[in-house]
Amino acid sequence: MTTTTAAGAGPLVIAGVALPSRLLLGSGGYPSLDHLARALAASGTGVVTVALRRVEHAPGGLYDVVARAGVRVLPNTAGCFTAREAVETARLGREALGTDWVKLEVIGDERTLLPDAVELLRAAEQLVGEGFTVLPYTTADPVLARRLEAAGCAAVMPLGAPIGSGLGILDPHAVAMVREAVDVPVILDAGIGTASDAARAMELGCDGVLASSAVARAHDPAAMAGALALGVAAGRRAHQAGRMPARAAARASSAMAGRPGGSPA
Amino acid sequence: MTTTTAAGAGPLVIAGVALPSRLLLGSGGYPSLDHLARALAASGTGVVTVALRRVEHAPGGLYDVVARAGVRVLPNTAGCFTAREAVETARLGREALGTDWVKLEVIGDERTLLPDAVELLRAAEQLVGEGFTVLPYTTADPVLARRLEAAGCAAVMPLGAPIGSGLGILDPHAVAMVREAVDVPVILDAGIGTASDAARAMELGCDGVLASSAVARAHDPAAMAGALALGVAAGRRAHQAGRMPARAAARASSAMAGRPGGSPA
Amino acid sequence: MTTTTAAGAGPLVIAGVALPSRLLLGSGGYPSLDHLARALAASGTGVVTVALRRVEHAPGGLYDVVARAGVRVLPNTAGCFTAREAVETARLGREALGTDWVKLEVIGDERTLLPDAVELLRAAEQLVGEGFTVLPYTTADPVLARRLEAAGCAAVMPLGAPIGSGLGILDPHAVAMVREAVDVPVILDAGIGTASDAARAMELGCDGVLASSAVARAHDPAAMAGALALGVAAGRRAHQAGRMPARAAARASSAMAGRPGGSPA
Amino acid sequence: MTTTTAAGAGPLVIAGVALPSRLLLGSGGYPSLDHLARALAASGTGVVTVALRRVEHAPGGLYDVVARAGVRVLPNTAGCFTAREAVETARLGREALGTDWVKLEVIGDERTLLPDAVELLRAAEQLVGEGFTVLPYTTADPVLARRLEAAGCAAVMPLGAPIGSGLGILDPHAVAMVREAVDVPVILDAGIGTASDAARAMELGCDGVLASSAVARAHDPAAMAGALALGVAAGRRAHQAGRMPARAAARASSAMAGRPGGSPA
Amino acid sequence: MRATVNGAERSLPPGACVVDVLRACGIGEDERALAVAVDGEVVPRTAWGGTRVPDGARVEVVRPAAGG
Amino acid sequence: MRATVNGAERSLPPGACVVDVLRACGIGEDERALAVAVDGEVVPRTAWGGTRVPDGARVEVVRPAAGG
Amino acid sequence: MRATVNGAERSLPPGACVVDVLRACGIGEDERALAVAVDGEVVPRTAWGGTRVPDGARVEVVRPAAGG
Amino acid sequence: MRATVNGAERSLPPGACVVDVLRACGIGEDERALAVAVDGEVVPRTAWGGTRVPDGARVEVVRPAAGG
Repeated sequence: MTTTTAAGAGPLVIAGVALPSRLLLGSGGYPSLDHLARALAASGTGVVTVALRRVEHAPGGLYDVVARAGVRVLPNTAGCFTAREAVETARLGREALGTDWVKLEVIGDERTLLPDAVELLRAAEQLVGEGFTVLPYTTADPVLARRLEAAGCAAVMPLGAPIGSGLGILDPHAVAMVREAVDVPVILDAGIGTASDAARAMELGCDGVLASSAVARAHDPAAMAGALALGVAAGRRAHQAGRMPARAAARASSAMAGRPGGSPA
Repeated sequence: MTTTTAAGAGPLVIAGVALPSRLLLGSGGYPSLDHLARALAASGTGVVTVALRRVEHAPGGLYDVVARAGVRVLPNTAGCFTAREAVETARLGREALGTDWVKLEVIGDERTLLPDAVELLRAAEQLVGEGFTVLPYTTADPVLARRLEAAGCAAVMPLGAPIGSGLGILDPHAVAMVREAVDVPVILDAGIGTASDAARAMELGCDGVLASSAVARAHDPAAMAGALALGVAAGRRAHQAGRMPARAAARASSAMAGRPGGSPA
Repeated sequence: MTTTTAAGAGPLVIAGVALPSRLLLGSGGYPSLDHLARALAASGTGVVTVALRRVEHAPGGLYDVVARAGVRVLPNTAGCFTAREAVETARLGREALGTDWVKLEVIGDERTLLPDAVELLRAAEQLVGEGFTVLPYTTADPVLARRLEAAGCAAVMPLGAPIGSGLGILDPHAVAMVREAVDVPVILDAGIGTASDAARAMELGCDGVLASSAVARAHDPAAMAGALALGVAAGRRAHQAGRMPARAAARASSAMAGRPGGSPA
Repeated sequence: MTTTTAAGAGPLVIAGVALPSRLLLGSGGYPSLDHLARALAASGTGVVTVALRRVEHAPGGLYDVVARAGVRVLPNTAGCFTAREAVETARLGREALGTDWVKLEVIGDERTLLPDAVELLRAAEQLVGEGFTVLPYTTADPVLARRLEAAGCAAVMPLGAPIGSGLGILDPHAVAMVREAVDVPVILDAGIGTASDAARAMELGCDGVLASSAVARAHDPAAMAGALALGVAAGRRAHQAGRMPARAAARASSAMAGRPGGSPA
Repeated sequence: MRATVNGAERSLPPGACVVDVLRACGIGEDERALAVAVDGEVVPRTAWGGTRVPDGARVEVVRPAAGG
Repeated sequence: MRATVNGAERSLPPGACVVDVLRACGIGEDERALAVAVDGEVVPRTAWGGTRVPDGARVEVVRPAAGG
Repeated sequence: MRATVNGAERSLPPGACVVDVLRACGIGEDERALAVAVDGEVVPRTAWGGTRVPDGARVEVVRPAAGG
Repeated sequence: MRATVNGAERSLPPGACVVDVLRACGIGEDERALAVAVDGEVVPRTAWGGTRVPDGARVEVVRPAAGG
């Protein structure tokens, strides 16, 4: 396989930190911690998200698995409905894990798990003010993305489809608009179901992809982790290569002129 | 008919020949032969298609480029409208290139460049009878694919979208039905525009992908060749990994239970 | 509501017969004959398809319902796998129903129920030669459509999606190419699931729509029959009205200039 | 909050006012006022939106056309970027047109014309407090829609695609989630390009559709207005009829049993 | 004499015509929208009375059924 | 005295009311569907005759325009 | 004295510090990746030994869990 | 004598073989990846020297060209 070293071929950098891969993984939903460990290894990822839960609900081994994998832990605020809850959870994550990075989730309801724009922005402003490196999970809304960037977020993480749905990128146009709206890295979060979804996200100009259920709930999570890593690389390189323009009409790739049996040239 | 060895793991085998890659390339439409040479190298492909044209219309250097690349040459019958024309062109290709493999194209009109089912099947029967290894470019029609297989074709090459359109796979359902209909390898041909299209083809169960304009007309053909190779690998591995089921409703990947500040367990 | 009387606003004419509606219905799959009768009335259709079956399998009341509805009966050759079977069934239909119209179906397998191009064309040629008015159910393949037209078919009936799937029009591009390929009427057959599908078919330039399962298996068949009739009318009129061009970028429908509070003009 | 009377049967009711049609029109972008007048008549609509502009930018005849059409005028706040601007514009609209209804638009930037969630909500709260009947143009975000409803909005108007794009409904899943999230009427606004888009919006459960560029920029605006009215009616009826379930596999609508020439029953 | 009527074997009186087959099946010859084929050839209604069914013939008697 | 009317500066007679501004702009006060705001506050039509425009005021005079 | 620890009421000895709460819950204070908040304020690990838990306090003891 | 070579008429010496046609076209007979058909039948390279081109024949001389 070839090595590209051209401009734009560098690593994903968030808040000044260069990451070893443009694929980020979640840690939830795996059949076992062993599956998680193997998926982390197969993916080559440098970042894994975790939730914060009361100790009775958080079996001890997860941290060891993640620590052994040598990846950066990214605590999330999953399950928070208000800015206040999210801020408190972020602070707990910082204390527990010794990182000021936080994947900020503030959801509007338990059914759709979609972000609440108002509370999200409020929480982002608060956490940036407290020195956090904030990566907000957001709707694929360029205007909100620009507000989050203006609030000091280190990246934005628009959703492709509802969390855990595996529906892919329901509105590619919106994701492309988010990409155009901000200068910080754009990480596609939620919705990825398979490798072509990850490739598509990168082709839309995203700087990275976070996958969770797509890996954890695949028949073979480690194999899917590898597949997504390839998909991210494929989409990234295709984006850089500059795709051919699509056109409605056919266009021959073999010339018609000079066919044997045809008329003279 | 081919025999697949280990459960989906091995290389693509056509007519008993194991190929080094599941990506096949065309040779048409490149800005220069040098671009072609670099794309072949970057792709890792083992097969490149060529047309047969009268010498006045066929500048000499192409064969040298392809020969130096060390890849198998697959002559096509592009531009043929009848079984008779296609058979004559196939014979010329066999003589010129010393191979009995042929990518069989019999098109119905110059505007859509879509296959003519009736003439295609007729040509396939004739060429199989003459000892050719026939890889027919066909509509994504499972019934026609089964007829082509029954006629002795070594693979079938359903189209994803019109030649040179770059529209991707317009009817994934049809391609999946073709895959279920036959035992011979299925190579997605025509329509691929970018890496995610190639990944998608493989996720639908295709055994390989032939790309032509997607590479030749990319801004950076060699980079796109590499991107497609990654996309094919990504889709292949994802297919084998067994993707998560898609679902309309969201499903949390972090448990709701045990959130700090919540009610007791 | 307005009345259009402009060119192109006339009725659907097949083989010289003007039909009262561009919506055609099937008769299969209804909860009861009474549901069928009410759906026929609600649809305003002028054509209903029937199969031919051995008397033990064909409860007597169907013909009465159809005859009372005052619509033209269009016998089909559903379930035939070969040209020979289809021709025999067509002849039985002509004798039983006193019409030389036939909806010609020759399928390739029982699983996909997709047409077999080769046998279909053979049967069409034979039946045209025997004086039938042939309406073939075909893949959305412009080359095959042109062959069927050349064989003397009175219309072509490309499929939108597999029979009974309700998936809509999986490859609109292919249907549009069929429309451009022939001069005879194009009736979208199979795949229609709801009213917007019917409208879309007409917007692609189709001259009519045949719906079967969409009506019969709706919760309220008569209401859905009415909905499809409206959808066909809507799509037809939209096609004639000439839709706005789609564009990727937004474009204000209220002028920005002259806003209160803005700068001077 | 509105009360829907009989199960889905009656007219669209907003803030207690029953409207004669579920199609609402814009007044911008027409080739002439005469085209607008004819489109209003052809559509059967009961509501037309207008902008408020300085008199030098607002040729006098528009109001007369709208008044003669006998439709309710719905002033918008198009072009406003902040809650303050939108509130001032809404007040001017109330004074000029003697209505406390307002289509509330607060956009985030001039390029995408997408709503700014934060300012939109702020403006909605303010205007509801001042006694306005507020119909906010919003992203297809169920969480924001629920907040707008909680703020007292009389309806929500999610966008299908960017204003003036004619791209249809880019994320039908999101629109369906909006419909499930609120009790007030949902009017699909922006993105409609043709009749099938309007039908689709209604099939997703929307209570109405607002079309502007789709009519104004059609080749024949009046014909397209009629087409959209039919499309809205078609989609509405299909939604009420309860569509057949879609399924991947084919399913015969003519029984296989009892075919002539087959085996005994 | 025997014939296969709609896939099932039946014994018929020697010299039976199409109309006899119908009666043997309990089908009135006046019933509308019927069609009959003997050995793959359609026998028009007007010929039902006069067309002998050969021994061993394959007879199909059909009518319209629900279909798409 | 001066005011900014629809973004453009104008000189007005001292003590000018809203209705004077309209006249100065060539707009009949009976024209339908007009609205006026002075310094961001809407002045109802009934008050046009009696509302003085302060020196340096920002006046907006609007009416319906084509919009979506 | 009482406190609500992870949502459940517990009785604690008077003057209990955070570290005592952990012990009462059977959690070793050396365990990695723990965090504690008392009445919504995080108590850093270094202060576990010296921070009294007020009567009626709400204490949260969390650690990383599987999440997306 | 005359032949149509790649669609263009040419005059050839009487008794010309395939190899003579190639030379007349300025094509070296050693060039790789060539194929020749005379009146629709491929003439193998080994027979180029010994195969006469009939008067009025249609000759095709092809090689690989860029194609998809």
